[in-house]
Amino acid sequence: MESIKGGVNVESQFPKKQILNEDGKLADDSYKIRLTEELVKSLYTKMLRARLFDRKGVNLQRQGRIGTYVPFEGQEAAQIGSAMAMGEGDWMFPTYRDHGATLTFGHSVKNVLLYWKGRQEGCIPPAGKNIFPPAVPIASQLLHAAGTAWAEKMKGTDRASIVYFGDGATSEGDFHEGLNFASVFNLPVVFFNQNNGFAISVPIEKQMKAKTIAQKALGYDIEGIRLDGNDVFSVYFHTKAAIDKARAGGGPTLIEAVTWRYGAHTTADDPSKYRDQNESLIRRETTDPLIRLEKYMKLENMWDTQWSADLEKELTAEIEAAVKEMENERPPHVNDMFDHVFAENPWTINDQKEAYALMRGE
Amino acid sequence: MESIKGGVNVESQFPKKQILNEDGKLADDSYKIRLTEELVKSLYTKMLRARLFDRKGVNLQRQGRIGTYVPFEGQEAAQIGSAMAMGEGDWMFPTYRDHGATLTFGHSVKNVLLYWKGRQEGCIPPAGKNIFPPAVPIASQLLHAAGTAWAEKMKGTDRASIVYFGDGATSEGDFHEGLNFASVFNLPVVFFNQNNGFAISVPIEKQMKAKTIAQKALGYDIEGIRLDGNDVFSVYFHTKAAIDKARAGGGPTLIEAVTWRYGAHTTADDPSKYRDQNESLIRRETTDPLIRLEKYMKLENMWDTQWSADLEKELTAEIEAAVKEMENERPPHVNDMFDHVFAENPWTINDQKEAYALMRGE
Amino acid sequence: MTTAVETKKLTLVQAVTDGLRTMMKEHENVIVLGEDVGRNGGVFRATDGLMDEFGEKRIIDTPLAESGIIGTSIGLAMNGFRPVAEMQFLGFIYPAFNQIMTHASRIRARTLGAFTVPMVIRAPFGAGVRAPEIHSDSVEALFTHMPGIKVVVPSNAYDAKGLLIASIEDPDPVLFLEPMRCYRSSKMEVPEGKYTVEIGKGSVLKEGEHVTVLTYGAMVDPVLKAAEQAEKHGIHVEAIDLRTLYPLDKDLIAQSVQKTGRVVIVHEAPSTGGLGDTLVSLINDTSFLYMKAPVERVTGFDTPVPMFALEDHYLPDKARVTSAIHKVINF
Amino acid sequence: MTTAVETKKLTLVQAVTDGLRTMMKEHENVIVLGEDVGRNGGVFRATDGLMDEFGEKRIIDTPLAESGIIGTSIGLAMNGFRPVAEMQFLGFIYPAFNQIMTHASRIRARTLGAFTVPMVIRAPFGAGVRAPEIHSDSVEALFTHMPGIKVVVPSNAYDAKGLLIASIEDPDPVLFLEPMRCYRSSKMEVPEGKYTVEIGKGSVLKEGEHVTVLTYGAMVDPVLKAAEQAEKHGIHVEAIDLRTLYPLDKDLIAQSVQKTGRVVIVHEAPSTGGLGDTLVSLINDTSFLYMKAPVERVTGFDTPVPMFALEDHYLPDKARVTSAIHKVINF
Ligand SMILES: Cc1ncc(C[n+]2csc(CCOP(=O)(O)OP(=O)(O)O)c2C)c(N)n1
Ligand SMILES: Cc1ncc(C[n+]2csc(CCOP(=O)(O)OP(=O)(O)O)c2C)c(N)n1
Ligand SMILES: [Mg+2]
Ligand SMILES: [Mg+2]
Repeated sequence: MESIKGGVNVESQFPKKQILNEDGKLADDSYKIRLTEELVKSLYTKMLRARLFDRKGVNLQRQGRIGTYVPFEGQEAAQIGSAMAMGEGDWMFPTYRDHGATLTFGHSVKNVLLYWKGRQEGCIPPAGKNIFPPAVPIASQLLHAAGTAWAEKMKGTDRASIVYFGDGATSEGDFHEGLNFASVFNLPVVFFNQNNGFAISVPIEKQMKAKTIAQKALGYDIEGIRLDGNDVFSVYFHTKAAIDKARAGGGPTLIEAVTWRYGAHTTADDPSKYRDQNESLIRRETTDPLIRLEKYMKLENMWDTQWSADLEKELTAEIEAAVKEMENERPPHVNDMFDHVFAENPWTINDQKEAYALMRGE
Repeated sequence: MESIKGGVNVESQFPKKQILNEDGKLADDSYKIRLTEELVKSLYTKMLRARLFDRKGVNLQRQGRIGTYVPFEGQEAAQIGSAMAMGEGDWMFPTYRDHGATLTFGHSVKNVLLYWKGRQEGCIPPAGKNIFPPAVPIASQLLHAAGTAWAEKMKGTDRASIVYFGDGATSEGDFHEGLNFASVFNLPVVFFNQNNGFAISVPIEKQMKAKTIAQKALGYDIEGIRLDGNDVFSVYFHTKAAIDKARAGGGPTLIEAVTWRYGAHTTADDPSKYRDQNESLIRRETTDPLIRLEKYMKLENMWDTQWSADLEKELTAEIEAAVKEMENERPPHVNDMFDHVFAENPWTINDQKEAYALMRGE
Repeated sequence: MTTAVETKKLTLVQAVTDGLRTMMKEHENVIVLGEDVGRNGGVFRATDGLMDEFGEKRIIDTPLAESGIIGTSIGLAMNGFRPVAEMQFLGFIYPAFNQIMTHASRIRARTLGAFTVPMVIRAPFGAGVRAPEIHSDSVEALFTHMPGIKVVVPSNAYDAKGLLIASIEDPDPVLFLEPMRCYRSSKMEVPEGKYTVEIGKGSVLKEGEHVTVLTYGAMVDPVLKAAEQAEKHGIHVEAIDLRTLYPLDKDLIAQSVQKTGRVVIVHEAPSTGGLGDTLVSLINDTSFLYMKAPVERVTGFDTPVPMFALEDHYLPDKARVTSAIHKVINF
Repeated sequence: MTTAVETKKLTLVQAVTDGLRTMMKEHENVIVLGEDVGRNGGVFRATDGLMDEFGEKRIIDTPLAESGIIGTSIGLAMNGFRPVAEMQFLGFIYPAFNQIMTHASRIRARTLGAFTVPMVIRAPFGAGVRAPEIHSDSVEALFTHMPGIKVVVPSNAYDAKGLLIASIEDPDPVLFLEPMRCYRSSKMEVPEGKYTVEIGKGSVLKEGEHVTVLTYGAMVDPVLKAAEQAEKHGIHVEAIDLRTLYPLDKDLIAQSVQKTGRVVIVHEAPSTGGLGDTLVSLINDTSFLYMKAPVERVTGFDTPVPMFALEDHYLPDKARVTSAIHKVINF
């Protein structure tokens, strides 16, 4: 009864779309022609880069070289596939867990690291990159994405927004308002949900009774798509289609990418309190997005052990260099705190700034 | 394209259910046996009472005897049909427009009038009646209804909540959170939407792109029902079914009662700014819920001109008596403002109260 | 040399409309959005006629969702527009609180200026018009405590237009509060076209050397009445309309307070935590040695605004202000 | 006669758990709800073990929706339960602002007592633990300005348990703020079983006659350090932990202030509109003639709490408090 309302089985309308299956074989041959070696290698490269970055992040936290870090291992296909589908000038609104996406879209490795070092610079994207800082209040960013998309629409460009959010985020009022505004004003925005099964400790069954997130699109008369979020091809092509539709004036899309985080919610979290981490280990064997793509590449003769080894070396070097940059960054100045609240400091802030300088003997 | 997503025409799953058609004939004969003369007359009586009350409210406002008033003429079937479906001990959460419902459920005419006279007493239901004061912040009351229903569930009673809200209210985050909490915790609550086509001046087409409100239930995997809100039989029997289901542990239902307000949003509103009020006049001929029921009663030989005239007289007298009571109510005491913020006044409020009394020479 | 400036007689709410029209004509990127602001022209007619003049793309009726209005406005503001978002009443701004508190007000600081949010939030506010519950809240102090947003409150038509234009031109978010009670209480000559009243500057409504009365918005009226009354008792009140609540006009306030040594503060928001507390604190910081009497605050009470049968009791009036003036004078 | 009371050594967060457990054992209608409060025991372990002890029906993991949590808690409270709702961090209370402001705090007043909302909202708060953005907000003043809700802030384990129990027993809504920095900073002997610390009463942490320092929560620590330091210079500080922010302990504050004539107020929330302003105002009202120097406020700045690389600058510390003590002494 739960799943059949008004005589219709809702979730059956939202099958988990796959292009690349667990064995590394194409579930849908029609995409074959678009799967150029260049594209495939590029997807793999970005995923590997994200994974190496992520592992580095966890290590840096363990070593006390940055603060709490939020790992995303397991979600690389979802993040990289979707980010690769975006174009220059588009807008990206990530959460705290979406560095895979932002790095792929052109964020600087150094700045992303600085974010986790508690540095405000971590909120600043490279010039020309419309990447918003990670949204901390859950689901609030959906509205910003709708807003920037609305602006592009009014300017008459063909730019779009993508916004990331988790399964837990769908419970917030802002999720609903974001989808409704985008629907009513037919805005060029892709709502990209990473359903990783948990909001910290809360499993999705406690978050909602609906069996899919995609079906929530029905309430807004917008398109909803559910897909295998560990299948980078499925993510890439479906996001691209949604973005293309948005650019063409076809309005918003809700994409549910079903995935899993292998690690903890954050480095401050102990997942053994609420789930069996062995399950993650086992899942990994069949679902790891990098392994799956590697299988495909091997089957398609796109894999080259030397290439892979070189790639890992190169990416590691890039990340290490960024870590150095992060650690060599000039220390923050206290005035960074005072001088950017407004375009010009009001007397309140100026008085406080001066008094504080005085007290410190400056 | 708008209405067919994923190959499914969503709104066709939510036909506007009718039992009594515009001509006063049964659209669905299976209800015939339950339509006792007693029930039919009682529905008519409560609707007429509500209409007379409402017209009185508008007049009192015009005469300056109460403040701004919110009329509901046209929505009597929706309000009375649903309120009649509720049982002793159930909870009711109305908006500012739902006096038809609250009066039917046992609110005092005098107190409802006091509400519009700016009296706090208007927020107090008769002893034993679980009627919450009108919710002013749109959609906020959905959560209260879920909360009281949750409490009944935890206590193990079979009591339920009903909550009223408009088409505009569906855009607020609290609408979404209310439905989701009720769904997740399987709460005995009926979400009763009166879709009267407008949120003040904003037509529903600007409020949402979805063609029905009922379909929003799909996002929460709960039952959604769309019905002719001017058909009091449809409202009564479907609400009753939803309430019975709730009592039996079947969880929440979203009911969309499609209706129309014939008058202004409030007595401070000028509908001619945003819609053609002639349309309301024309609509009325075919949709007025009282006329429709009268037709049925005539066809079924339940109508008696004398009965009808006596009824109107009796109800008018009841309302006039309540108006007198309202106008004879002792004037409010300023201490009503001070003495109920907390169970016991903190010194702040006591100091303020004393200083104010002193200033007034008391 | 004098420049002839055309003026017209406008109510405060008409001056708001005029300010919006002026800026919309001048800047394509100024847009207005909110509930019922379009065809209906707003529940107070503040946007009356603008949809006809500027079209549905720039005067936008939104769904009924305040977080949605502010959240999308933030996106619009970050991407080249100057949204003027209307909250139908200040008492309905609460669903948008998260968007204002964690985003609108912080984006510049968070990104060290890389992203900015030049937007205006307009909201009618205050009691005294027999409005239903919640419609009468005065919660300006929630926002003066919020880093990163300015708070402006005109009390008359001239200031309303000039401050609104200044707010729209401001590079940062501004909460623009419109006292409902003043919407149509009087008319005033308002210049045609563009002019600004500087944000952060109060105005001396009446000079006097015995006692300073600090107020804003709808309370200007009872304050001026009380000042007139005091005059009859030989008490010369200096009445100041603060006009901007954040940042306060510290110098103007300090000068006046140091001149008089006696202060009454009048606002209708609840007492504890209201702007009065902040003003007492500012006086403590700037003028301690000048004070001849404790500051008196005449404010709303620590209660919700009651329904309208009692709201006149809730609201500070001439009698309460007068009583406070005498109290500080006789200390 | 002495009664032997069993005690155990607990951190503040353990005392919170102990308080919850005590009340849940005693009253069937006390329930706990929030994000991750169940199996996970809360992100700070404040509800650790309670689900095992009391079951899923009384320790409830909710969907991720603060308005939903508070809104349903209101319904639960009106209908016989005593919900203790957890906001994961105070910085995430904003989505629930509307429910608290227009309902939880007003239902008694609106209905002249016909409906009441006996509920507790618990929230960790404050900076200094290197938490991510928004997690460190101190916005107690938003709630002390809100009619109809009490605000309580323990600074140690004993008070935490006693105040929490008093809050749960209170017939009205109480915002119970838990300073994260104090969660595990020390252990203290805490009595077993039920006891209360009265809401509305501050406590004198250290007596002294030269200067009164008013503070609460995590700022107690730097204040006591500064007091110790001042002692070396022969300055005797009277340090007061306010414990309840609404209603303030007026008499205790006035007595101390009138004794010393010199006051420093310390809180980490932004300066303008912070509790400091309200305290200055209270001192103005009660103790004008006793004051020998302007009150000094040592507070967070009028800026958002910066990310953690700079948060130590944002937070008042021993040096800033000491400097303020000297300033009021040397005035
Ligand atoms: C408004 C708000 N409430 C609570 C939190 C605390 N919090 C941080 S992450 C999180 C869970 C989010 O789950 P989900 O949306 O599934 O994203 P995921 O972390 O799994 O990527 C919570 C509750 C927050 N950041 N914002
Ligand atoms: C949070 C909030 N925002 C705005 C308002 C102002 N307002 C009062 S009624 C209304 C329209 C409501 O429309 P709908 O939900 O369709 O109910 P109806 O009035 O048609 O019965 C608005 C915007 C409000 N009361 N609360
Ligand atoms: Mg998740
Ligand atoms: Mg409506």
